[in-house]
Amino acid sequence: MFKKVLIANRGEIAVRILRACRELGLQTVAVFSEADRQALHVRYADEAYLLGPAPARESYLRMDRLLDIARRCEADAIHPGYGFLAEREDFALACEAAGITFIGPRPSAIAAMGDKMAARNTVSRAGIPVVPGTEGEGDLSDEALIAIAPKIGFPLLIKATSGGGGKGMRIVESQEDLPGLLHAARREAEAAFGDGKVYLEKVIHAARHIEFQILADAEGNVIHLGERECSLQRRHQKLLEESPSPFIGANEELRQRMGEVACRAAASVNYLNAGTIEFLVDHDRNFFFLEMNTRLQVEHPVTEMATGIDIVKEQIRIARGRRLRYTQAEVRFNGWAIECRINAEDPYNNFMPSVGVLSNVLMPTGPGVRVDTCAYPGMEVTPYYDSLLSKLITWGESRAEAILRMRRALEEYRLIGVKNNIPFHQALLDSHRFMAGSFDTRFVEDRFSIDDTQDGREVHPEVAAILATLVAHHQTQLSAQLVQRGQRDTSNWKWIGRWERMQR
Amino acid sequence: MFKKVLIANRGEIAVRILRACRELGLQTVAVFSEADRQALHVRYADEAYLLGPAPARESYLRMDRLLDIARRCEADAIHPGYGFLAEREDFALACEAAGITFIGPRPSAIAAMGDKMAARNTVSRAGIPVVPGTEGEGDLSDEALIAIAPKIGFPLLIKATSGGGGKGMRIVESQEDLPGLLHAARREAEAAFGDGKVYLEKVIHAARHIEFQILADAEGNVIHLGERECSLQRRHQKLLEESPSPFIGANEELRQRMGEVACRAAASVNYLNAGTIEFLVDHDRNFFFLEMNTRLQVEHPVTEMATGIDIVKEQIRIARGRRLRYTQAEVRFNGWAIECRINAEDPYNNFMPSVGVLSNVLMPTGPGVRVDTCAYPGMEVTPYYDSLLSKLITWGESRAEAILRMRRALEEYRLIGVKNNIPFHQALLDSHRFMAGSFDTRFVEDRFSIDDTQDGREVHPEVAAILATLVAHHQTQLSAQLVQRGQRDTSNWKWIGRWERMQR
Amino acid sequence: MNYITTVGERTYTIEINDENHVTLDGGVLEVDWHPLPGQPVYSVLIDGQSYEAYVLPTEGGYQVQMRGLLYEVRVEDERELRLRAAMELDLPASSEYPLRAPMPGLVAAVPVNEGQTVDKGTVLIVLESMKMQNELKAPRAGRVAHIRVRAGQTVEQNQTLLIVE
Amino acid sequence: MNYITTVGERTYTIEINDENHVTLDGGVLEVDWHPLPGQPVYSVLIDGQSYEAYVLPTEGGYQVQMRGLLYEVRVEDERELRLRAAMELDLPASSEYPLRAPMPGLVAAVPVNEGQTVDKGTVLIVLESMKMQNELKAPRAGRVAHIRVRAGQTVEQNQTLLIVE
Repeated sequence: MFKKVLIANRGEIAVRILRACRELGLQTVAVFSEADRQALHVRYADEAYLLGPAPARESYLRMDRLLDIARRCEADAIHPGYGFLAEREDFALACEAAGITFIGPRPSAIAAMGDKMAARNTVSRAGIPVVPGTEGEGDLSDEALIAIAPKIGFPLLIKATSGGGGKGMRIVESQEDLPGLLHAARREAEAAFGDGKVYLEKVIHAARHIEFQILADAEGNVIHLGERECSLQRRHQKLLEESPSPFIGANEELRQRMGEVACRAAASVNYLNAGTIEFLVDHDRNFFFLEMNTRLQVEHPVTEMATGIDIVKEQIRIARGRRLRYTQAEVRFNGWAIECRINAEDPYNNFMPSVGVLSNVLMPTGPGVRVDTCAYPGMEVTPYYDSLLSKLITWGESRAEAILRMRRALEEYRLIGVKNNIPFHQALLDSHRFMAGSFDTRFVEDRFSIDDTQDGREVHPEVAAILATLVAHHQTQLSAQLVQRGQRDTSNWKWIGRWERMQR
Repeated sequence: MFKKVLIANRGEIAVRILRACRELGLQTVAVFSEADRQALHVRYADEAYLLGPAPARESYLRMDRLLDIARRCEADAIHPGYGFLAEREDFALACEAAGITFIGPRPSAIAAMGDKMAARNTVSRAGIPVVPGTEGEGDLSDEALIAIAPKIGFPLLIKATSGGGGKGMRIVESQEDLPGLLHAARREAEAAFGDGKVYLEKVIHAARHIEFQILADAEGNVIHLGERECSLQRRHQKLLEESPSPFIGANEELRQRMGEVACRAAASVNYLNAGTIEFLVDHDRNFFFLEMNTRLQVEHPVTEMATGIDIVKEQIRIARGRRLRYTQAEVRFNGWAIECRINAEDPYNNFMPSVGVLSNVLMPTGPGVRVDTCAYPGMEVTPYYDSLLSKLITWGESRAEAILRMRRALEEYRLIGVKNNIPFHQALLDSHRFMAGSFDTRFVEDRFSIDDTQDGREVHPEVAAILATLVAHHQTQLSAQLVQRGQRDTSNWKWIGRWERMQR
Repeated sequence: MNYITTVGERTYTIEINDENHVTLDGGVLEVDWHPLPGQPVYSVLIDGQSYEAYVLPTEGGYQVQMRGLLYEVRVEDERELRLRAAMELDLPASSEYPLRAPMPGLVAAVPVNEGQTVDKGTVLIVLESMKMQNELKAPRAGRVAHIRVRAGQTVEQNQTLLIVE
Repeated sequence: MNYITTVGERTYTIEINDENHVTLDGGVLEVDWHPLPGQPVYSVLIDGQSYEAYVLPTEGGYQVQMRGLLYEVRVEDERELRLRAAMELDLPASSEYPLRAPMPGLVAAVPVNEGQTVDKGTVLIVLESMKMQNELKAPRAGRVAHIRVRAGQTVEQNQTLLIVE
């Protein structure tokens, strides 16, 4: 059984995994790029080694260096986190070859689910419904895709075969737009995955994105930990997730049926460890297999809060060859959990990423609040990696309590120095459709605007006016003092300026 | 039903209560002394009003000003928190007279339980065992107490009749020490409560301090939320609490019996709202009523984590006249919770209080971790109030998991600028007796030393040596540079010095 | 001195009387105003109401972010107001607008050509940063004058990418 | 230059070779040392092992607090070491010790008198602060020289309360 785990990742998820290892008494090894020397995952780990320069392909994607570090420091297991090398069959194989436990599924399952077309074929054969599209048709040319498109019907979706996270994905409304969007999608997929292969898929109207967390052990036991509602997305990036889903709600029969299908889909590729089955659910509660994520999910905490099960610790236990600690009947759902992804993005400026130094951080705390974050005062947010600063999770006995907790937690959260999307979440939580739980995957992009929601809310323009005026007045006075002081002793000018700036 | 709540308190508990109010959609009013203008409770509230100068008797103990503010801002309820006016019958009566809901018990119950001697008499009559002592004997003179003492037997305890929190409390080992210690106890009680009355109580050997949280509604329903283990104390100040108690553990029969007695004790004074029954439990599992705290308890979060019930919200619901939302059978205990009280005290220097500015705060987060705190970067810790900075609470499926989580959370916690007792908790959690759950109320003072525990732990003196040497070397170099710079332009000396200091 | 402060379409006349009082449109308010140390965050009590807000200077004034809402505020004293009124008469309706990189990144595409006329909202540059392709759009209609970068080029924060006339 | 660094009863000879290397008792170690901004906290990687510690200057050296343990460290270069050795020969065994208030508070009691001889651990002053009565004890045996405060008096942090000879 392994004793020392190398975490081949960065950011909040590296910290999350370190915590689980530490709580299980395992030694931890962090790796870092030149941009991350002061990151929390480096400071919290028992050991830490430099991988290379900031760009991911020179650091966090360098399999050779990761395995070399693991060998040198005698790490006998690797946790890949999400993103980077988490869903790379070749990396899992290389770990196996080096005698290092890969904390995740078998390479064959990664491969089977990694090619979206092959995955759809596999689960189809197991009798699981999939969304109509060009699955299983192989690597079709633009011409072939353009010919098939009308049979699927518009609107349809172009998706990257090696895709994930919305990269290389495009919605096509009509036949005329198809050639241009195919080109754009292939270009983006090529840049993101080194693979420009794409396929087409029917768009399900008013679709919900609902996924099931599953756990599978080496003896072939597979259980699910309930669903996560992930329909609130922008550009195919999830923004807010909850468990359970308000769409499934008290419909235990539907939950059980979807959960069984999810377990069957995982079993169809002889799955091991934690994974997620994503479904599209239409208005009439028909559900279709979308894809399987063969890794830990960003939004796993909502399931942890709703079940009390620590998924990362279960991953490690499974990788150590242990039997699942729960049967399906022993998994108990309790209350409601919501996660808001706090990104370094400006919600008032088209969600433009923001970089800079986080000069101050004040985290919300108290009952029912969890924060998974890599942010600390003094942290520099760089343009090299994704913009996720923090995951704010609240739990309540009911959905209403979880929402009210999230509102007060968002109000308390201060992340100074970098623009972030907290105001977006505040507006979203105040919207009637969110409160009613009636939204689909198009809601955020098509029918929600942060500006619209200002109408219904309590506004205080006069307070804003007073505050800005006080700040302006104060700064005018400060400048006047500076000029006077400078006149007395001009040789000190430079130092005064510096000093005054630091006082602000 | 009330809509606006004035919180007649400060510090972490004011923030805790504000959060509950906000999550219930109630308007909140903070009050503050001149020392607390920038405190979180002021910043988080909807409204905030100045009470007076920093000393509590000129601010947080000023009933007249509190009621005046409540009237002026039309607050229709007051939550007293703990300490200050929380257990003052006259304050509860004054609220009632002003038509303001006091979120707490009826004045009569405060009075009945507030006088420790009367309380012991009341519960005795209800058939509840109490610790032998001079309860119910009235206000005895030193001479009378000295005469009775040998009949109770040594060691015995001097306790203040109006007491709480260990003030005016002394352990007496022998008859000779009694006169001097009576004098000291009366002096301290007089200073703390304006009342020098004391009584004697037998010391129970190897005693555990175990308390039960109860909730009671206006219809007379009384339930308990299980026990809290509070034996880890220093100078009668609790330091670490857990729920459940490892001493009761899986002994459901004992838990049920104690819980029933606790509910009976509350019912004997027609109790309303949240309260706590404290028991002393001896080695043979005999338990004795110690006292009832007629208020929210500092350590209430461990019960919240183990039951999922938000006690402060329940307090507010009960005060609004609602029926209890749970029957005793519906209260479900799940997992284990531990709380460490993080105080501004130097564990390496006899727990001397520490004051100053918290220049930086890094809170532990992640699964199973909760922090209830008033600390923020830039906060000034003043000598006017108690030294509680933060309550760190962890939850685990088992006691072992809760302990391991607490260890990693303590390791992560950074409170820079003020000395604090985190190292004490780290040592305590590493001690074998704590891990085994075998400790009593004398353990911390008699058989635990932060220095002893260094023996069994991994030490790194060479790392400490290297770090200190690097810091010393760096400072020597910095001074040398400063002198050189100063020589170039001595007129800038003052500014350089200031600027350099800020760079450090 | 009076300040004329504009929030959206509303204009307020504000006078700072002393440390604890301001006059807002003729009514005196008690104001207890505290900058929090080292942060552009301010705690203010106005007649007992507690507010906390970010106040960030922008080119034309301040952004005030408070209770989940953003307010764009312009603060001018009477002299500045007269000055601006005079200047606006002299200035042409539009002038050059330099499109700057909002963050460091890689230019993924330049979908416009020099001399091309563009509408408000036309994508001028696609900039890749934080694993996302970010579209930088024209803030108003105009003509693309100088394009200073090409696809594949790495750019610094605030670097001018192109000019819209 | 060599430093002679003492931790408890152990003494190390340490040389700072360059930014990334130190020699500890003859063995070279790779050291990646980072002060965290604005804090007396240091992150250090020593041959890959990650440590984070508070390093606080004290009168005689440094307190290093790391992984829940406190280390008292004295750092001297060779010149200082010789100097101290010479000084210790000259100095009398004891000198005056001023008892200072560790925090602001109220003097609750002064249980000793001027001229009284005290043992190590004798309570000299009872200081009330943060609602607690705190006993300030003699750090070593000696004689109470000057008592500068009386019961009931308010004192500032670091104010000298009395002198032990």
